[in-house]
Amino acid sequence: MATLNMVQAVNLALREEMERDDRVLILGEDVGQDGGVFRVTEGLLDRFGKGRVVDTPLAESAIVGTAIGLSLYGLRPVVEIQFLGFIYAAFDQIFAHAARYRNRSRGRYTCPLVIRAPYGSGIKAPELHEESSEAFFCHMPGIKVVVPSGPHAAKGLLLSAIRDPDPVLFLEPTRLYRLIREEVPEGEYTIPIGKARVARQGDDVTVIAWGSMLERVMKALEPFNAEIIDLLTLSPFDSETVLGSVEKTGRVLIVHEAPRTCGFGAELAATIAEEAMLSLRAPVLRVAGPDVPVPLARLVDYYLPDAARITAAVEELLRY
Amino acid sequence: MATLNMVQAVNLALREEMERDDRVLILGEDVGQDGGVFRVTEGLLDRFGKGRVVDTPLAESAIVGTAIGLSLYGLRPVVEIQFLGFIYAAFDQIFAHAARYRNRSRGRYTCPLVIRAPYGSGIKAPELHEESSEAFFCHMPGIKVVVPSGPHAAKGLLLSAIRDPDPVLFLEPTRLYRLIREEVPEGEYTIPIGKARVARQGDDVTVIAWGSMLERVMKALEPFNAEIIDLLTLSPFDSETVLGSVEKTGRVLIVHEAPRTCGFGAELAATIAEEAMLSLRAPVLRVAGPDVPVPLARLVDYYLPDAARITAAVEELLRY
Amino acid sequence: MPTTILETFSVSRLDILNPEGDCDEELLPPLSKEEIVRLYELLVLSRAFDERALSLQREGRIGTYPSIRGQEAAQVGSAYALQPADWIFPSFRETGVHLTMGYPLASLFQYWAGDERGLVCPEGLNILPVSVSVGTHLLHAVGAAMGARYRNESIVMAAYFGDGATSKGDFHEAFNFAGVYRLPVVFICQNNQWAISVPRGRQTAAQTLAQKALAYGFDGIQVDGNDVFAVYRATRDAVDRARGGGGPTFIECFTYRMSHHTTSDDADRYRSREEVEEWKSKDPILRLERFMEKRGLAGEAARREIGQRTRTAIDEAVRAAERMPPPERRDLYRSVYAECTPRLAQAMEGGGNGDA
Amino acid sequence: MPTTILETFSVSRLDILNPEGDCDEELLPPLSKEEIVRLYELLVLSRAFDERALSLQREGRIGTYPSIRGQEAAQVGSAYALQPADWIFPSFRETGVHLTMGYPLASLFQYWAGDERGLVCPEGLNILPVSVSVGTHLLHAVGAAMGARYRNESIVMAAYFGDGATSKGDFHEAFNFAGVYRLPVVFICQNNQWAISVPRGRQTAAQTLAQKALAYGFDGIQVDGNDVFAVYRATRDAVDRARGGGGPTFIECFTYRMSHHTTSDDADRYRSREEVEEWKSKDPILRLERFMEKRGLAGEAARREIGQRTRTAIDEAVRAAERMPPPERRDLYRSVYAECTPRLAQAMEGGGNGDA
Ligand SMILES: Cc1ncc(C[n+]2csc(CCOP(=O)(O)OP(=O)(O)O)c2C)c(N)n1
Ligand SMILES: Cc1ncc(C[n+]2csc(CCOP(=O)(O)OP(=O)(O)O)c2C)c(N)n1
Ligand SMILES: [Mg+2]
Ligand SMILES: [Mg+2]
Repeated sequence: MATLNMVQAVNLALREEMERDDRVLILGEDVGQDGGVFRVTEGLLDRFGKGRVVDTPLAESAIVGTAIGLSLYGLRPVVEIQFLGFIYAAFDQIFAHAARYRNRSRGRYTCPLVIRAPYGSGIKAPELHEESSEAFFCHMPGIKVVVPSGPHAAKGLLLSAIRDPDPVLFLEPTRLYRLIREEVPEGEYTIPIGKARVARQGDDVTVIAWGSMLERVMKALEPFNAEIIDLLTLSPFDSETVLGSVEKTGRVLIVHEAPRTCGFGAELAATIAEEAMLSLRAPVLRVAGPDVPVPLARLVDYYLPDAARITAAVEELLRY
Repeated sequence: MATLNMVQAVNLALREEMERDDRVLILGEDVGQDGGVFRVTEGLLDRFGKGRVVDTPLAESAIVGTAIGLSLYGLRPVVEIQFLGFIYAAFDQIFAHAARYRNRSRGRYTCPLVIRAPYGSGIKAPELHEESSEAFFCHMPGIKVVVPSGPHAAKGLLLSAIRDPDPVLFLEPTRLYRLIREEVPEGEYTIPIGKARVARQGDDVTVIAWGSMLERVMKALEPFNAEIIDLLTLSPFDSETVLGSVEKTGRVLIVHEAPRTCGFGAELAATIAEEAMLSLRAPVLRVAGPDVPVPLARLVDYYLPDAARITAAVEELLRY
Repeated sequence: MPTTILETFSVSRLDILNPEGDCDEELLPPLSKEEIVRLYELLVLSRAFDERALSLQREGRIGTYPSIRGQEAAQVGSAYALQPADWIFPSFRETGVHLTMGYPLASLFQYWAGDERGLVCPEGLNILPVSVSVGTHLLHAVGAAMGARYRNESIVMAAYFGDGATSKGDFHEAFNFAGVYRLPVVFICQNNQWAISVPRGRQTAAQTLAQKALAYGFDGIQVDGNDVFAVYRATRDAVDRARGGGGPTFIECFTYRMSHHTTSDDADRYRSREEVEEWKSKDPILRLERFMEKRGLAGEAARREIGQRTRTAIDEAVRAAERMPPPERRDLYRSVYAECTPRLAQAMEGGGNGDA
Repeated sequence: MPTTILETFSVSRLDILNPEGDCDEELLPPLSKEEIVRLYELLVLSRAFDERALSLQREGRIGTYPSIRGQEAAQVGSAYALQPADWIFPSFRETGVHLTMGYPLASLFQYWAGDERGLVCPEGLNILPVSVSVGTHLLHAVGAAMGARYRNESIVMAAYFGDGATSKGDFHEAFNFAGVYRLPVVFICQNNQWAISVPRGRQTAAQTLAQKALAYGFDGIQVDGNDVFAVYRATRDAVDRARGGGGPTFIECFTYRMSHHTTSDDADRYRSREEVEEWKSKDPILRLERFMEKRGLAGEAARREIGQRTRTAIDEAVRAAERMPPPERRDLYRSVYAECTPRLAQAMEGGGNGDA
């Protein structure tokens, strides 16, 4: 079995799925000849040709809107938004259309499409290249949101996303792209959308994270007896796994890099406060990015949740 | 003192502020000759002329983007997005630009602009005319979000919004436009952004609402000893008032018409679970729209939170 | 400044049938008598449907409704040039297109009464749900066209929109993509001179809308949108070109919105009655009637019969629509995803802490 | 199809100084010798800055950097036609514009090293922060132009962008608004033939970018973007027109991105070396040098002195930038709003349950 990083794992998933299903097409800026700015689509143009790996003009709304049309027509487009920070121009297409065609037509027309986007901070890139705005898309009925935390999850989840009958936003944490290598099987395996993974079992505190924060949390909390949940799907999220763990530990920390206010941590905390209140022995804490735009390189270390903040929060929880 | 409905109150605020400050301009679709589709800008074109009340082409991104340029130049544009459901095309301009110019330029350039948008359900209008997507904008550092619940608040808050040095989204609940009349003083009064209003004092339970839900909550809960908080500003919200009340009552219900998942209620619940956990005697409940696109007229009564659901939730809380 | 001229362009206009019912024989498309009478019947049906919808709205039996009065030829003429297998991406003011393609009348009434089920397009037709968000659906036509091309299916996409839509960014992006990939799309703009209260001249400083195609490397043409022959001919040519691999075309149908924007609007606030009067004389149905009279097609008796048939169909459709059982509470949740999320399933069962 | 021609249009191109350094005397704009030498110095400074930035990036002293090599004339020539009071809305590849307007060199290095404070434009100039999001800032120029018009201030807005930006919806909406309101904006596109790996021919099917202005009812012109005189002249004319109330102009500077897209890119993956070689012979600086030689302007000694001055200025700027104290943690919070929200204030003080 090959040891791959996340770029390679996503590339493998795309290649295999395109071989298996000729309805799968790729569209995006620089995804063809260039193989994508992170090289995620490298080699696919050569293998599948221009009809299936389509370099587009520079227009995010059009990339998503065209994918909607392709999917209405019965194809399964996988589009790349070069960085999540450029998806906002496609917000209308995603929310007013991709999310609603099924409902609007009572199932007659559907949008089985995937939007892949590199996201997250910590790569010292220019403005808008390090956004973590996943929460917006979790407030969109009709859309699913998936965030792998490593190469193995990336491949299995991407296959599920492409096969999903509904639109899926698939967020790839850029900081992890080449940071982690894992064994990634060739061929068929899927990881179901909507299921979280208990990344480490533990008893004293439940820590919930996703994407690049998972790696931070795992490292930072080695000395603790913490149950660490890798959420994997944010929408619809796996409340069963979350609530089960909270009932066991009675203490919860949520870690995300997006700004705190109205980040996805808010929904997790609210769900816990609504459905597991009686199990709680301590406040539900969030370690999150502050309510500021992601800063440029020289301030970014103050922005991203780090081991010190994560440990401090867990220690605080354990004092209850 | 005149008794006005919300349309008239907003109109009065605009007129007075345009008289007071010649930096204030209005832009939007049909805001001029037609006076706006809800007549909120009626009479302003005649009074202030085409240079200050500008009918625009049909392009929401341009309306907001142009307002950004006007505000960078030192003016104080107040733009109307005809319905909140059409703001998504301007999402990029709002989030990538209006919200960030101050931060990006370390204060050298700023965007003191107001985006007014009719919003909310219950007017039997076509698709996308009844959205309640306020939560998106509360996850945008750099933006403020204000929601009046009646004519008096509308005028006072709009004056504050126009004078605010930062971009403000000002959401006008369409269901209330002509439903409620209140005494609205002519001339100068402002209601500060960032402060909630205790709409009714009470002891047993804290109920938080805003916009058109406030009216529903007030009516539904007459028989209860509930403290009802009219949030007024969602971002930055008045956590002091909220937490103070929760400490007193120990029970919280949040009511909003937006879909439950990642609605603004999530942030309120999360904040309470984080900062007032020890005062809580019951789970933090949300009565919200379900996770579906706002339906058309024939299903809408099933969508919007109503008196039955609000009362049932309060009764549930009181059982703890 | 003396400089090199790199390119020259022109934009033209097609007129065939004038308001008096006279036509340019050379330009007249090859339509049989039956087809011409059929076109007439579709125009009449469109107008009658519209009138009924307006009166149902006044009676509170349907919701807000956008009249198509004056635009019947633009809609019928263009849709008539399409094949049943072609896909249509309408905005919200294309009732005449629906009717021409054979969309069930009852479904249309049902939809305007606020019931999503009216948008379920019958099998065998592909008319996408109306796009309320102006201009945003053009991209879907482009994507579907890319799909047809990829699958080697000779299906053409027709995207309908108004003059106001030409200002939207998505209009631009859709035209640009269609040009770059030379896709089989026909962009059909009903320039009815108004976008609610904003007149065409303040929507863009371009002399015509048709010339906007020049920015994307394909052809645009203006046609008399009240002339069903001109609209039909221009569309048929564009459809043929698209089907033959010749890429997209932009057709500006120069027409007029005779009524208010919708039943919620009051057009007297912003436009003159004289302007409306002037356009009355250009009525698309009247001129076809005159043409038929001159040619001895569909005399009074035939026309009466058409009127009768139309009314019967509409009456039946209204009855059918109003007989349909209302949607159920569970319909609120059912179609958001292929399978309900746990939270939706819980809400559907009435659970979820006060969820509906 | 025989139809009426409604309008004809053309799009032209301006060339003044050719690669050999010969120029069309009639078209040569009225520039003094000093001004010509100044233009030359600005070109040299731009290139030298660029080279230094590239080497600083290689040494890890600044972050990702987009080279302007090859585009110096398009930037210097256009900016030179502006007044200091005019406002500039740059994209991220306009270093030559900044330098021409007198933006502090040290600030530029500071910005590219990842410090927002480098974007604080000094008083007396109005160069807006670079827009990383392609094409979205054109609307801000339009809005500011509306502001200038409203205030009766004769200030012109210059908006800079690339060929890729012409595909964005905001490009369209900005051009349309500028046309409708006839605003004092000059839209300056550096068509450097590439948007990362996408060549101009696949960005749009239009023969030229300049012709896109036709869709909005104003003029577009293509100029040789490697010809500082042509760029200057076209911009000056456009600026004069804008200032005189004549509305917007679109200038397509036909140039070439000689380097990779940015320091993170590898252009060899997608374009041929021959293409790059071919453009080398069209170098904008070389041809001005040849021109000056022929005219006896700025001989070798003068040029050496210019080189020297330039290097000194750059050295000093790098030193100054690197001497600046790093931003503080509190800078993260300070500028989000005029006044910190309670939550931001708490975070700034290190509170807030584990906030930074
Ligand atoms: C994106 C968007 N913005 C605003 C509206 C509100 N609105 C509905 S129709 C309309 C005018 C449309 O004009 P046009 O495109 O000419 O079509 P017409 O109504 O004339 O058929 C407006 C502004 C909308 N539906 N969508
Ligand atoms: C909206 C947006 N999408 C994608 C990107 C990523 N990106 C940065 S530059 C670029 C190409 C820009 O091409 P062009 O407009 O020709 O400018 P150039 O880089 O050639 O100066 C892309 C795709 C971006 N910055 N903004
Ligand atoms: Mg119109
Ligand atoms: Mg370029």
